[in-house]
Amino acid sequence: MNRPNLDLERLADRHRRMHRIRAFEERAVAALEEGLVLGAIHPSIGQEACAVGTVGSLARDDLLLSTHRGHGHTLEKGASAAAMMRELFGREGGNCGGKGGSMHIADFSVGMLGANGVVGANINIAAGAAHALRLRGERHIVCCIFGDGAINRGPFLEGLNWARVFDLPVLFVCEDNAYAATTRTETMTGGPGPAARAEALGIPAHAVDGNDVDRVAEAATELRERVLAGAGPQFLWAKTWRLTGHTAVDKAAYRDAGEAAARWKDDPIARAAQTLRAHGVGENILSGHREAAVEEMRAAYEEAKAAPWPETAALYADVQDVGDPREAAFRW
Amino acid sequence: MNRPNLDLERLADRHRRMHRIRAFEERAVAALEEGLVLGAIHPSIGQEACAVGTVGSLARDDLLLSTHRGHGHTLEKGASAAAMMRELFGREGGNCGGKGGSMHIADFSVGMLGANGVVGANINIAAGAAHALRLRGERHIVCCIFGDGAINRGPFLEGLNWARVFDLPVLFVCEDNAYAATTRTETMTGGPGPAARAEALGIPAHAVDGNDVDRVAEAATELRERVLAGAGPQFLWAKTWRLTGHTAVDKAAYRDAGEAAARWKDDPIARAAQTLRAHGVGENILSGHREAAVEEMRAAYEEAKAAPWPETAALYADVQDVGDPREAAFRW
Amino acid sequence: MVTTTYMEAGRRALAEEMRRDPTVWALGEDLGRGGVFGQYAGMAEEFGPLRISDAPISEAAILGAAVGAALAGTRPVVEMRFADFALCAVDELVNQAAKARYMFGGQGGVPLVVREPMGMWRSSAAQHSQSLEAWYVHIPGLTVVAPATPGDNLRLLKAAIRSDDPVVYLEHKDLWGIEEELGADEPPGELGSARVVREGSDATVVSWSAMVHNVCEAAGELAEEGISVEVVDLRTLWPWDREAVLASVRRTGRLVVAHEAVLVGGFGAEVAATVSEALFGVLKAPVKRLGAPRVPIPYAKPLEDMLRVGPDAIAAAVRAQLLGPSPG
Amino acid sequence: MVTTTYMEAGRRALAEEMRRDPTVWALGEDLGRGGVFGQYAGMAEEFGPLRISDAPISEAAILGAAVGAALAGTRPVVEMRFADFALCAVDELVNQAAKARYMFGGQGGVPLVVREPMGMWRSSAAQHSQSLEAWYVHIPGLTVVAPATPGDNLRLLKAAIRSDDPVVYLEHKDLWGIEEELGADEPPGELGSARVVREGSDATVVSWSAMVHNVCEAAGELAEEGISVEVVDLRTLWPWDREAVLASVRRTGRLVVAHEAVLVGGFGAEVAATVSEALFGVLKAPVKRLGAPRVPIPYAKPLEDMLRVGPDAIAAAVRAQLLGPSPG
Ligand SMILES: Cc1ncc(C[n+]2csc(CCOP(=O)(O)OP(=O)(O)O)c2C)c(N)n1
Ligand SMILES: Cc1ncc(C[n+]2csc(CCOP(=O)(O)OP(=O)(O)O)c2C)c(N)n1
Ligand SMILES: [Mg+2]
Ligand SMILES: [Mg+2]
Repeated sequence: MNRPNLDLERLADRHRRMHRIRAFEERAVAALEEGLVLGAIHPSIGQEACAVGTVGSLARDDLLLSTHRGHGHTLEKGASAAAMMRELFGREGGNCGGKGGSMHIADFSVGMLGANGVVGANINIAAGAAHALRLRGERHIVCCIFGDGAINRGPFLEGLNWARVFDLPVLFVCEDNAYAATTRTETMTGGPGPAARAEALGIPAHAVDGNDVDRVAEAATELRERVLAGAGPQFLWAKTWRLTGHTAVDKAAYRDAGEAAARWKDDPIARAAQTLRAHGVGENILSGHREAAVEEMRAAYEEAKAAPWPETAALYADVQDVGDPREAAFRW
Repeated sequence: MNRPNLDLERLADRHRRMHRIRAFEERAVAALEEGLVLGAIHPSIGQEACAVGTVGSLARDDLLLSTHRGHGHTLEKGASAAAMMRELFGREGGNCGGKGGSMHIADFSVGMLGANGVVGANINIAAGAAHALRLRGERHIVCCIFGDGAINRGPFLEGLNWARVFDLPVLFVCEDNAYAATTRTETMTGGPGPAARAEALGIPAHAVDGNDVDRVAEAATELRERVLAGAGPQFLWAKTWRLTGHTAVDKAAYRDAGEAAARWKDDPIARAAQTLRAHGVGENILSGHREAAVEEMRAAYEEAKAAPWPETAALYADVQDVGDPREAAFRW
Repeated sequence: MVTTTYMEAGRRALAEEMRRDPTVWALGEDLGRGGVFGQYAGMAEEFGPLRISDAPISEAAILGAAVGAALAGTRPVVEMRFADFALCAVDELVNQAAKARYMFGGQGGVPLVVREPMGMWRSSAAQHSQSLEAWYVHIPGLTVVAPATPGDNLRLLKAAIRSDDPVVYLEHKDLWGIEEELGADEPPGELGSARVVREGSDATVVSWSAMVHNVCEAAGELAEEGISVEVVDLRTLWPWDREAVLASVRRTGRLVVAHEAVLVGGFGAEVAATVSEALFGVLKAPVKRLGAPRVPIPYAKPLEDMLRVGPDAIAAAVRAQLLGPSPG
Repeated sequence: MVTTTYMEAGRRALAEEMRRDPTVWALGEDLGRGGVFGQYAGMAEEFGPLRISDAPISEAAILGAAVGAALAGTRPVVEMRFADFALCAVDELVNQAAKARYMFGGQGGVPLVVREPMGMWRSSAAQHSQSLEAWYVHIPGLTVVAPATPGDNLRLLKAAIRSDDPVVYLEHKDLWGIEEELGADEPPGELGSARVVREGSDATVVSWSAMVHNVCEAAGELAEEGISVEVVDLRTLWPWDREAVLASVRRTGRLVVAHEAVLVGGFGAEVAATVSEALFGVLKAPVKRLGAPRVPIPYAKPLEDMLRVGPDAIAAAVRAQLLGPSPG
């Protein structure tokens, strides 16, 4: 493949970061099987190039809105893996104090304003966050990532239209893994798909191979620049594939085993490794990335396992400033 | 203008029907000023060619879903003007027994399944009605009319996608009168507009001069045929202009008086009359249409005025089969 | 008799109704692969993809299309996946489905069932755990059902499907696995009739859905202490069986209402207000409501558990009732 | 002092807050031309189109964007036009706005106000007349305000805008024109504090929003008969001023709760259940609730009027209270 802009060091770093995501999720899946992760988790195994390519191209002050499948995005935005693991375990010191879990993971300190348990709900929220940036005169962007299934929800139309009409600094990213839960998304999608819908709403759309981390990063970087330059909202359609089930307990028996096997050959981490290898990067460096990631996540796991449960008082904290949440329940 | 298919008799009939709509609404506006029409009404004055062109091209067994601005559609579908006027007066013998009013007018006996007080809500309902036709193996179509403002609501995306994915027999009609209440719709609409959005959802779209009743009818007839022939949902974008205010009490002071005056020259009824006149149809016939319509609506008005209020029992009728609606309210 | 789970009972009800009536069909995301909990397993195979229909992630269209399909002569059964996602289709349910029959003066009806798996379940957190039955009871035009047992799930889902009006049908996710022996021929149940699960004379406890099982556990505990509790399972929240509740409380003189939902503004308030008014002077103690504190549902299990109204809380409330009123 | 309408009071509250705090802005359909009722008249001229922002007909985006804008450091005031249209944005309000602060463990807040003009008004029929305050009270994270007077609309809208949490702010359409003399400097009111509109000793009547005026009329009528009614306007439904209500009922021994909303599952049930429990043995008569029957709101004026809880019904309920309890 012709790689005019190949920057080995940068790709190696991206390879390393993809491994962190992979290792985090593999750890989390194992912990779920042990009963340590409490609720459902949605691994993004096979989609790490999208996370590293898009979120990795943001500035720290840019804002991010993600989905139920948001571990990779959150890690890339700069959240601590240890805090995230504690959150998945429902422990004190989790990013959300153990009150959110995987589907509501967030780290406002690094501009990550939340995963979301409702498909597509992050789109309007992202448009509004960008609206706030504009009102406050801040020169950052909002990045909003959603899946291919989300393009069939009303907020896709309303939120993209909103961003266009008010000319807001949003980079929309459709991380298209071909599935929405057990459904092959194309069977439930009319017309040519995400890019055409964005364009019809007046938002320039760009398709990219979502398993090629460098390409994703190039596209995201370029689009982010355009947004910052005042070109209005932009749309990136990153085509990837969900290598595992919808949730960690889904064996994905509804799909062809042959196809899954073939898709594993397109694993974005393996692809990056292959390029690096072809350009002389040593096997020890590549496996070092994997090992460091595994070790980091093992430590996060041990730490999370040892963390205490949230204090009882946390139940009633941060509901709202006025009114007693225990009201009536225990009062008279 | 080149009129290859000009059928004078047919156009004359359409001219007559447009006058019926105009006269109905002028009567209703006057009755509102008298306090006889109870709630808000949204006149379609200036848009009669859309109603006659689209709804007039349907078969009686086709189904229709309309909007808050649905008097013309309802009349054209075959509802009785007298019953409609009674409905607007909230009287017994109104199509909905006086319980719906203008925004919920419906006549199921002629396949008119309802106006709707919620912008865009009729789109999913129409898709579902078409779904039922398919499940029941009936060879009719559903016609769904909505305004240009409705294309910014989520149901536009969800309902059109639904119709496309399930290949349903729906003719979607966007009756684009350039305004959504006091807002010039284009200022709040991203991208090229209704047709582009429909196409992006996989539905073929066709634009038509919505003030030319013959053109609208031709397009609607042709698209209805395609739908019946199994081509799946079709989309008609009829461009017209709202000659009066959003509601009967809105003076539309927010828009340029000059533009309104200019638009009156494009009044679809006057346009039809001009064509007819140019082809030798006598002034007496033209004014006869107007006079007959005025007389019909005057009679409807008198009848409605004389009609009794609904019986008290109507308050509790048709809520649901189980449970007492008076429950608790008056019980103990 | 066949050992039947709550989940299987729902599947069976739908299948039997679909065999009986060709206008019944189901629609929702992932139904072709059995639905997200497996409640539709094997059904696409039997009935085909037209009648067990997949859907895009378009809750508003799922429910809105069902309204249209109901108005146009079919009986759609809508799967909402989680009760929480029904919040993406409230206009369709409340402004359209519930009101169409009335607003159109009885010209058309909306015979649809909205299945909404509800309640707390395995640390699903704030957006996948809610119990909002009180909302639906407040909306004219809606029937509201919340079965506690496999038998009721079978019989009441049938009744819901045969109803000519929109029914919000709340299955509790925590009950999927519970079992009951059911006959081969189970006729539809009656909407609006409560079930006395256990007779008793000292106090009445009213509940519905999963909470019924906690109440039964508490009643068992209390029986050992010599306290006799009458357990009433409402099953249907609109219409609710006021007569059955009043008859019971007239005998026992005491009432506790327990539900999983937030206590403030919960349906327990309606029951308590009604009974307090109707049996003023008959009640030996103030009606006691039990429900969740007014907080979103947290993820961490120990916090989630604190929200639960368990058998102990119920038993304690009954004991407190027997001590008589606290000073006002 | 300036004679100020309820509508003008809302306009003034928003304008004063916008002058004080540059992060406050308003968004909604047609705001640039003053809003559908004229509540925003002249504001785009003063504050410009960025801060008095038009919106497409996209209720989900209006509310969803406000959530994002609130999380990102501004204070949006959302105009929903009719409370009924807020049903197009329930996920955004209930699953997002109300829960964000909690789910994210307090990392961010959602300081937004949702203005929802509510209630019956000029034969607007089933989709433009609803009163759904009971729904919002049931949702953890939401504050709920329903002012009855121009002064309260001015002071409480200010308080709502300054609140760091999402506030559902219900203005009653039938009140737009009522007037009150207001000072040039009116500080924000207190969320959660009721107002004793009129003191009395024989019975307490609790209400909120437009119903307060009917209650006052009834109290006037009853006064002529020698019956002394204490009128309590809750103003805020969450938190609601339980202490004020209990204190009043402790003195009068009798309570009627009146609201425009459907009686079944209305907020009156919460008040009645709470007071019946807390003041068991103190009450001289059962708490009486007044509300609409459980029907969609019809168009025809005589039918619509039948739904209304008027001064006569309120007066009758109070008189019945003084006769003592009916047999259970
Ligand atoms: C409104 C809503 N409907 C349904 C669901 C259940 N659900 C969770 S994830 C998912 C699939 C989403 O597909 P996609 O958007 O492609 O994201 P992916 O899971 O593939 O990352 C569904 C249907 C939900 N969370 N929210
Ligand atoms: C969901 C919803 N939002 C807002 C309104 C208020 N409203 C009634 S008609 C209207 C304008 C609709 O514009 P358009 O769709 O172009 O139809 P038109 O009135 O021009 O016929 C608005 C905003 C409504 N009825 N429903
Ligand atoms: Mg996907
Ligand atoms: Mg328009």
